[in-house]
Amino acid sequence: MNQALEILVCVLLLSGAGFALVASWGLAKLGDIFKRLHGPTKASTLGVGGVLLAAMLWQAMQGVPSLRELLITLFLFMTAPVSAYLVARAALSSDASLRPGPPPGQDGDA
Amino acid sequence: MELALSVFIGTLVAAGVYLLLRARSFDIILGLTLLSYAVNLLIFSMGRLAVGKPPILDKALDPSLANHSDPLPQALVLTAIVIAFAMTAVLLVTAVRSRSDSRSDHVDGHEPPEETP
Amino acid sequence: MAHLPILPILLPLLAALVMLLVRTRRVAVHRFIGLLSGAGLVALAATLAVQADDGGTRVYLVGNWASHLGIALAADRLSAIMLLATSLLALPCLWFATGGWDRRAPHFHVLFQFQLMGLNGAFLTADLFNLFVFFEVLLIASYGLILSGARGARVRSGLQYVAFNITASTLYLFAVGYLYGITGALNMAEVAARVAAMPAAEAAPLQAAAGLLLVVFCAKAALLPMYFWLPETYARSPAAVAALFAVMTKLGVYTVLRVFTLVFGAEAGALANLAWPWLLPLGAATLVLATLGALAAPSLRLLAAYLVLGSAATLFIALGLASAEALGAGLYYLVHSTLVGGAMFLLADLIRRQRDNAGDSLRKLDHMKNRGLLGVLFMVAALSVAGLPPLSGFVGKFSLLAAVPGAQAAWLWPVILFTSLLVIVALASAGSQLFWREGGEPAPPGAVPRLRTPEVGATIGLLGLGVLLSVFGGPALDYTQAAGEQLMAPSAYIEAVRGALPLPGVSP
Amino acid sequence: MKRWLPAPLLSVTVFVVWLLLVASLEPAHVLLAAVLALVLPLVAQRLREDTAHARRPGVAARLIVVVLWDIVLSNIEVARRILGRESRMRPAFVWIPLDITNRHGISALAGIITMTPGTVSSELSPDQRHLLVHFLHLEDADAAIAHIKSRYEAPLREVFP
Amino acid sequence: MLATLLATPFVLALLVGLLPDSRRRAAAWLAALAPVGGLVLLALMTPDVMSGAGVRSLVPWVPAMGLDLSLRLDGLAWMFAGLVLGIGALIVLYARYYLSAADSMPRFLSFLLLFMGAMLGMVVAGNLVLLAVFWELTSISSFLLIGFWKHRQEARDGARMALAITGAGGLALLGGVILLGRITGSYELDVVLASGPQILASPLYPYALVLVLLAVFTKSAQFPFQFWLPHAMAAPTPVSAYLHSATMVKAGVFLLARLHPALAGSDLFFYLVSGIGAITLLVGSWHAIFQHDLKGLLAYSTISHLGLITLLFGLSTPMAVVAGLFHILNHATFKASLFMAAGIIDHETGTRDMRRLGGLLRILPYTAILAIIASLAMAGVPLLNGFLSKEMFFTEALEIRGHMFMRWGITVAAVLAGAFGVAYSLRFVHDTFFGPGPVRIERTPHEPPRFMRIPVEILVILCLAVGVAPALTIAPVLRTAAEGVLGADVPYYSLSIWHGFNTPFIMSLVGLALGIALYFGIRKLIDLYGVSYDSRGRRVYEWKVAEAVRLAGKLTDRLENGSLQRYLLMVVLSALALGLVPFLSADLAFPGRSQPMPPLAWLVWGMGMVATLATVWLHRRRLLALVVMGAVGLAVSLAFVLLSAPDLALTQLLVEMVTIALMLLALNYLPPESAPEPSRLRKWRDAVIALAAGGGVAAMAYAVMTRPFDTVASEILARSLPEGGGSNVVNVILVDFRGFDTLGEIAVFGIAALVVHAMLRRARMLPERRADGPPDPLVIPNTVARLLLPLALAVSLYLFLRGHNLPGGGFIAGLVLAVPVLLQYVLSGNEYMEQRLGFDYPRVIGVGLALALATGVGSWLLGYPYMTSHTDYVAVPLLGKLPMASAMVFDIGVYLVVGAGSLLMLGMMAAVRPPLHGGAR
Amino acid sequence: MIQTCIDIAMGAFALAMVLNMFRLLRGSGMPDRILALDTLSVNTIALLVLAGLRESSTIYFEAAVVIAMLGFVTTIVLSKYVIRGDIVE
Ligand code: NA
Ligand code: NA
Repeated sequence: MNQALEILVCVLLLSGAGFALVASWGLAKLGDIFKRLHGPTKASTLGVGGVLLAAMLWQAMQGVPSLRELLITLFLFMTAPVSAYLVARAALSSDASLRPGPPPGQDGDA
Repeated sequence: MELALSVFIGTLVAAGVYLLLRARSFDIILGLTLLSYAVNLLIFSMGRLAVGKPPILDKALDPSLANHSDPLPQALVLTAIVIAFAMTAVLLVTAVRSRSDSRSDHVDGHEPPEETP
Repeated sequence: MAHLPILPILLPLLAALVMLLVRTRRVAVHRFIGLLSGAGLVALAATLAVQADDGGTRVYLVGNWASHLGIALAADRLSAIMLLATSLLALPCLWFATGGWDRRAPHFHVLFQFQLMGLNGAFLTADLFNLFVFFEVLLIASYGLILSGARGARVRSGLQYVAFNITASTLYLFAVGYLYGITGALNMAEVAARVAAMPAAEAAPLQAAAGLLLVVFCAKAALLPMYFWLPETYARSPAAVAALFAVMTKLGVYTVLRVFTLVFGAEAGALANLAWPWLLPLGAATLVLATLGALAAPSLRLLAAYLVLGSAATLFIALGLASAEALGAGLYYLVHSTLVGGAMFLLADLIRRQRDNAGDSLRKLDHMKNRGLLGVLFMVAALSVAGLPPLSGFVGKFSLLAAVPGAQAAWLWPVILFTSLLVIVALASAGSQLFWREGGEPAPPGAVPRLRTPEVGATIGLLGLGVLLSVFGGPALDYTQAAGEQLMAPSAYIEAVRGALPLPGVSP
Repeated sequence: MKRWLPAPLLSVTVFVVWLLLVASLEPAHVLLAAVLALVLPLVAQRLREDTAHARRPGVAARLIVVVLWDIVLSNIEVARRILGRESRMRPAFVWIPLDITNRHGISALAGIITMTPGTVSSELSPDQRHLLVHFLHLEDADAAIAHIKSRYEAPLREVFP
Repeated sequence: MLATLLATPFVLALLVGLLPDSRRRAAAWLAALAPVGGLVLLALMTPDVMSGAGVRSLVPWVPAMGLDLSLRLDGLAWMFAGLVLGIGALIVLYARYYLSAADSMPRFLSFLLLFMGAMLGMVVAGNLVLLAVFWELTSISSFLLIGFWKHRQEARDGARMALAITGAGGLALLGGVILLGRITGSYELDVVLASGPQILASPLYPYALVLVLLAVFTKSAQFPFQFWLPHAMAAPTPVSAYLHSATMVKAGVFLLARLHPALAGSDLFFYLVSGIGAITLLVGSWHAIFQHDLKGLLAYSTISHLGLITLLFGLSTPMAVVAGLFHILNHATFKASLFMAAGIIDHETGTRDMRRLGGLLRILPYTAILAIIASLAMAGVPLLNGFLSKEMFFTEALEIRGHMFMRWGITVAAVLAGAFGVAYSLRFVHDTFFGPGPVRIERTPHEPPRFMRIPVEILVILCLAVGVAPALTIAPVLRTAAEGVLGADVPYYSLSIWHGFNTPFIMSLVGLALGIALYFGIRKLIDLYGVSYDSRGRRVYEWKVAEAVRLAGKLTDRLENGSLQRYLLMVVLSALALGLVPFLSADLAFPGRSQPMPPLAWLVWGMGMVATLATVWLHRRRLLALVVMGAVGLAVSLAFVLLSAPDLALTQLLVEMVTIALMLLALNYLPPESAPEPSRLRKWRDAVIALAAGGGVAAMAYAVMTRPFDTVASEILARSLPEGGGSNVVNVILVDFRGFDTLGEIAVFGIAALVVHAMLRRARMLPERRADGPPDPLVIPNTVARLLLPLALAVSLYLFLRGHNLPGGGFIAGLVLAVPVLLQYVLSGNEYMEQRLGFDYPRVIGVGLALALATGVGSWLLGYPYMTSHTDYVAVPLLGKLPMASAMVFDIGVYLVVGAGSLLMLGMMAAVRPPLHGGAR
Repeated sequence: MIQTCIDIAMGAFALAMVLNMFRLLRGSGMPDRILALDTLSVNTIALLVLAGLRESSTIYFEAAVVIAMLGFVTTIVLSKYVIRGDIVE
């Protein structure tokens, strides 16, 4: 049982770390800002989330159960999309060529 | 570790001093910010370095420097950070006002005479 | 009475807070509170001075912790002198400002009280880091006093002042950091004891830290090569503020005196008397340059600024001589130059406003209203500043000259005497330009503002204090001499601070 | 009730957050948490124009599970794309027409879109009727729109009517 | 009585000075009271003086410096005091009529009395320092008197020059006095005068002598300092008569007489004093011949007579001293009367130019006769007083022993000077009173008012009386004075008109004949009116002063070029110098107890290093530099976490957020990029300096970090929980051990906010970039941020409450409160926030500070020092025992100040509006 | 085993941060850099949590919460500056 849980913790840890690494790799590698934007938003959710989940599990196994890491997750889930949204807005406004047309049925610039 | 931190502090100082000697108010502010990082790290490190020994007392541990890092420099740095922030704020506002009044962000209030490099 | 040493810090703080809390549109309330606090500070400082005259050092353990654990305040003669000089200067400055400037500068009175809090704290604290904190309190208040209501060139010189001082403060932190890292203490007495016990082989880093400290203090006190910021800043500051700043350079001098007699003084083992060899030549050189600046100054306020600079330089000469006698003379001169330097700025402002177009320019000609009164005041101030008898400047300069030992007299006397002469020339030519020459069209009636009672009263008061200082030159010099002797024997201070015991029985 | 408890959901959140922070269920802390749950939203009220009135907790719960699952999927998907050849990506912008009008709903939708497969919400049109979404890889725009609207917007409209 | 004598002129000067300009007569009466009353007092004291006892008085002033108000009236002082008061009385009378209605009588007389007091003080001073004090006072009051006609350029210049020269002398005197004090151990004249041999034997003697002589020579207008005196003639004539003939210029020779017992008797003294005296004698009398201005002639004549007196004191024999004192008196009488006569002529004709005067014997016969008699006395004609002292001088010149060269030189000089004296006296008389009448004068001259002549008459009568019957008139005075200098050694001498047909008499005759021949010869040879003598001394002085001012200006401008860059560079260089000096001699052995680097530290280190360097590299692109610097801040925070300082890390993170927001707000009003720098050299120079600074700091940091360490902190750690009541030691230090620091710190923070408030309250500034269109409401972020706010409040409260035991505390909590509110500002806009939040932030700051202050004061009530904390466990129903430290109340103060302060700063920065008029930048 | 996993995970996050630094310095646009800084701080959270796990210490927690809750403020402020110039309108 403990062994299994330990393996689970490890899996969570490693997959979280893996996702975060890939996301940052994407940030470094991809060609334009909008492509790059996709990685980090995921990293902050699953990457960090995995680690946090692992941490909670592990602490429970140690006999000091703590749900405080949930808070971090909560805050990250609330804030990460906002960050991404504003960076996207910044990218749109700093480079007009990236901007798509207005929504269908509307004229002029949004 | 001590060497690495020293080098980092030194780099911050070098960067800060270089920027401090620039002619534009904002550059100087950046320089002073870097210098304040440096000085904070320095004061902190003057209590010597310790990993994993926060100065937070634990009933299990003897309250001595063997188990805790030196709290005094930490308290000093806290004060220093706050004061540096206050100073930076005033300096920023002054720089902005000076630029607005003299139409130049040169710290001497006027653009330098054109020189051929 | 037991709390006396902390009151000069808390009283202005309290005054400032009351002003902040009683946010009234009526400036009269702020004026009343400010002046009340100023008067109270004079009384407190005087009481402290009387107390300190028994030769003891009164130690106040803030928070009831032993001095090496917490923060200790210590009041000896030197502190009392500085407090007294500050409060005697501040009250007239404040009164002067009630002539109208305090309406134009937002938060003037609050900032003024904070400035006093910082100054008094710096003079009283016995803790190196706490000194930094009070430095910052007074500096940030001084930024406010310079910048509040400022425009144009004043903002620019304010920017330079702020940037310069932040740099100096950062350097101070470096120095204190190193000192702590080497000695493991912050209380000056504790540091002094530890420095004295330091093996000579490990002196180099300690000496470097002391060197940094010295640079900071000298930058604040405006010593060559770091005084260049001062004249412009002071000349551009509002009169009441510039006058108060006459004590700011003295603060630098004070800190040099305190730290380098206590920590790196005669009893500091391998590092004994570290600073003096630097200070003497630099002080003399600064004095010469400041005097030349005064000679060339195109405006009265700039002239006054150079005179303040010169007075600080003179003090460094006294420090550099490092004898009880010279220190005594220097401290007397310090009080004198603080009061008279302040008066000079106030006077310059009055003169500036009584000349319609030319302001305080020494190049342009103009008519001046109230020439008689201002002329007499200028005369008194000039005599005092130039060190001419019978005013306080003479007593100070004379006692300083008398304290120069034979070996140095050969070059120091010519320097001091010749710069005195140049100051006389500069002041005589400024006075004759301002008061004897007239030119241009007289200002139309109503164009020149009337002299206001607070402004004239404050100026006269400050000059009167200078006169009193000379009349009571005997007791005053006795006091400063005693202070000088106290400084040259720092062990009593060290023992008093280290030996101060907390009251028993408060902690749970 | 409304005056003293303007946002029950928020109050509950505060209550939970406090207990999580102190990591304790002692009566003192529970009491304090309750007090804060009452007080803090009232304080925050000063800065809020409208409050979120969430309904249908069942739908909300189901949506949360769906989203969490989609997050896992999306991560794998995005990781695959990132590690793959960049030239094979077909990124695109799509304006998603919105039926939902509640500000909180829109915000939640935008957040969900950002956290789920290969999409990042990038801009809300000024009239709040369209949401600009960037796709890392888009094959069929209409299908994607329909997917988003049915999978996320529909339940959200129930939660935030 | 002596003190009263001294105080009278000063008191009256003040009273007279306070009179309005219209009260001319009252001023004169009041002013006359000083010399008249003084003379009465002096008369009362005369018996004591004559008896040789003298009068003394002592009031301590600055005893520590040996500087007391010690007064001493001996024979010499008595004679001078009489001179000062006597002539002073006549001058006041004269001035009463001399001054025109345009001049302020009270002001003039007030200055005059001030001078009189200074002069009196100098002569009766019983303490050398006091003497120097009054010495300087005479310089200052004479400055005021010379410049009295302030509208005249030459008056102002003359006054300044006189002050500079005599003031310099005064400073030298101060030096000399201190040296004498060092030699003798006292400044009291009684002691100093009794220590002559000791002084002469001292190695300091030459310095002391030269310094004192500098004072003497400047004040008494001796070569080469003589040039200021003629220019002082720009003063009103009563001033010239009083100061520049009778009294002030005599101060120098008075000092010679005064210190004669102490300083005289060396070869150095002899050569210096008599040599300079002789040169002055010749130079002065020669130049006097070529003056066109009456007063100019008299001034040069005065110079030469002063030279004569100086020469006599230089000779140092008792008889020479007597002769010197005698000539002082004689010169005072005839020269003062001549000046007054010149003043009358000026007054009546409107000119003093001898080229335009002439024939006045017809027009002003009475005045002319008085003046002619006085001139003859000046020329040394027998039966007048000038003759007597001149005879004595000739005798003494011939008596010089042991210095052959000096004897002949001085004898020849004496005869020559005598001849020159005759010549200029002749010119004075001839050109003014004889020959063709006055030309081109504005008014018709009349004899002056009765009372204006009286002073002249009295003085001329004195000249005659002394000249005819010296033994009856002047002998007792002279003897008394001589005793004051020489003590019991006063030699036997006879004051009679006829000593027989001896060498001195022949010399007198030769001089007389030569002088007459010279005057008429010169008139034949050259056009005396065409010669214009320009003072070289003045040119040199003016050139020097102008040059000094110019150089000073150049140097100052060069040093203080208004460049902050230079000022900062100086600080950096000074710090480098003083920081590096100690290591030059020490061998740098690092103890080297370095700890191994944890793997994570490498990351932090690398991140910090790279980001720091990048910040510098990119610094000109400001926004970019700011973003990169964010990574530096993150690295620093991480370093703190890693190295066991969680509180620091938190604070650093939060401050970083607020700082970046502030910087961005500011950046909108600054150029987005730094302008390129003109000089590449400077960049390299700065880089080198920066590297040196960084290297120095790093080396020193490493050296200290690896050193063994003994800190007070171990005790703090041990006592934190039991006595400070908290287990987060950093926080306990902040609110308890070093709570006073924190009080100052939040004061700084609060003041900073107030300063920002004061500077921006009404500021209008043009932003660098203004986005088009209405602000984007940013609906989605806004919704989230508002949802986050109560949660952040909860976190903030949590960090606050547990700060005493775990990381957190008032400051951190305050920022955790401020940052989400800041976010609201960003997302909702300033107006929205002000409507809804609208706190009076300055007052909140006040409340916070007041709380902190009050917590400290609370401990007074229990009899403990300020800020003594009181920790207790309060049992609260249901909640159990809660720790309640008074320090926590203090922390609430911190919390409020930090929260309100940061919001005030941000809010003010945000609320700046563009100018009413003005387009884009 | 857990310790090894934690170490590996920390290594991965550290590497991720290095990559973030690369993007931060490389740019090219301002949004890229803002994004890189944001990602850097998110990865820092994970690193802090892992460090806490590794040393069984709770002192890293507060820093992690604060970054999670308020770290995005920097991102928002910078982005707003890029979008509007004036960050508080
Ligand atoms: Na305490
Ligand atoms: Na704005």
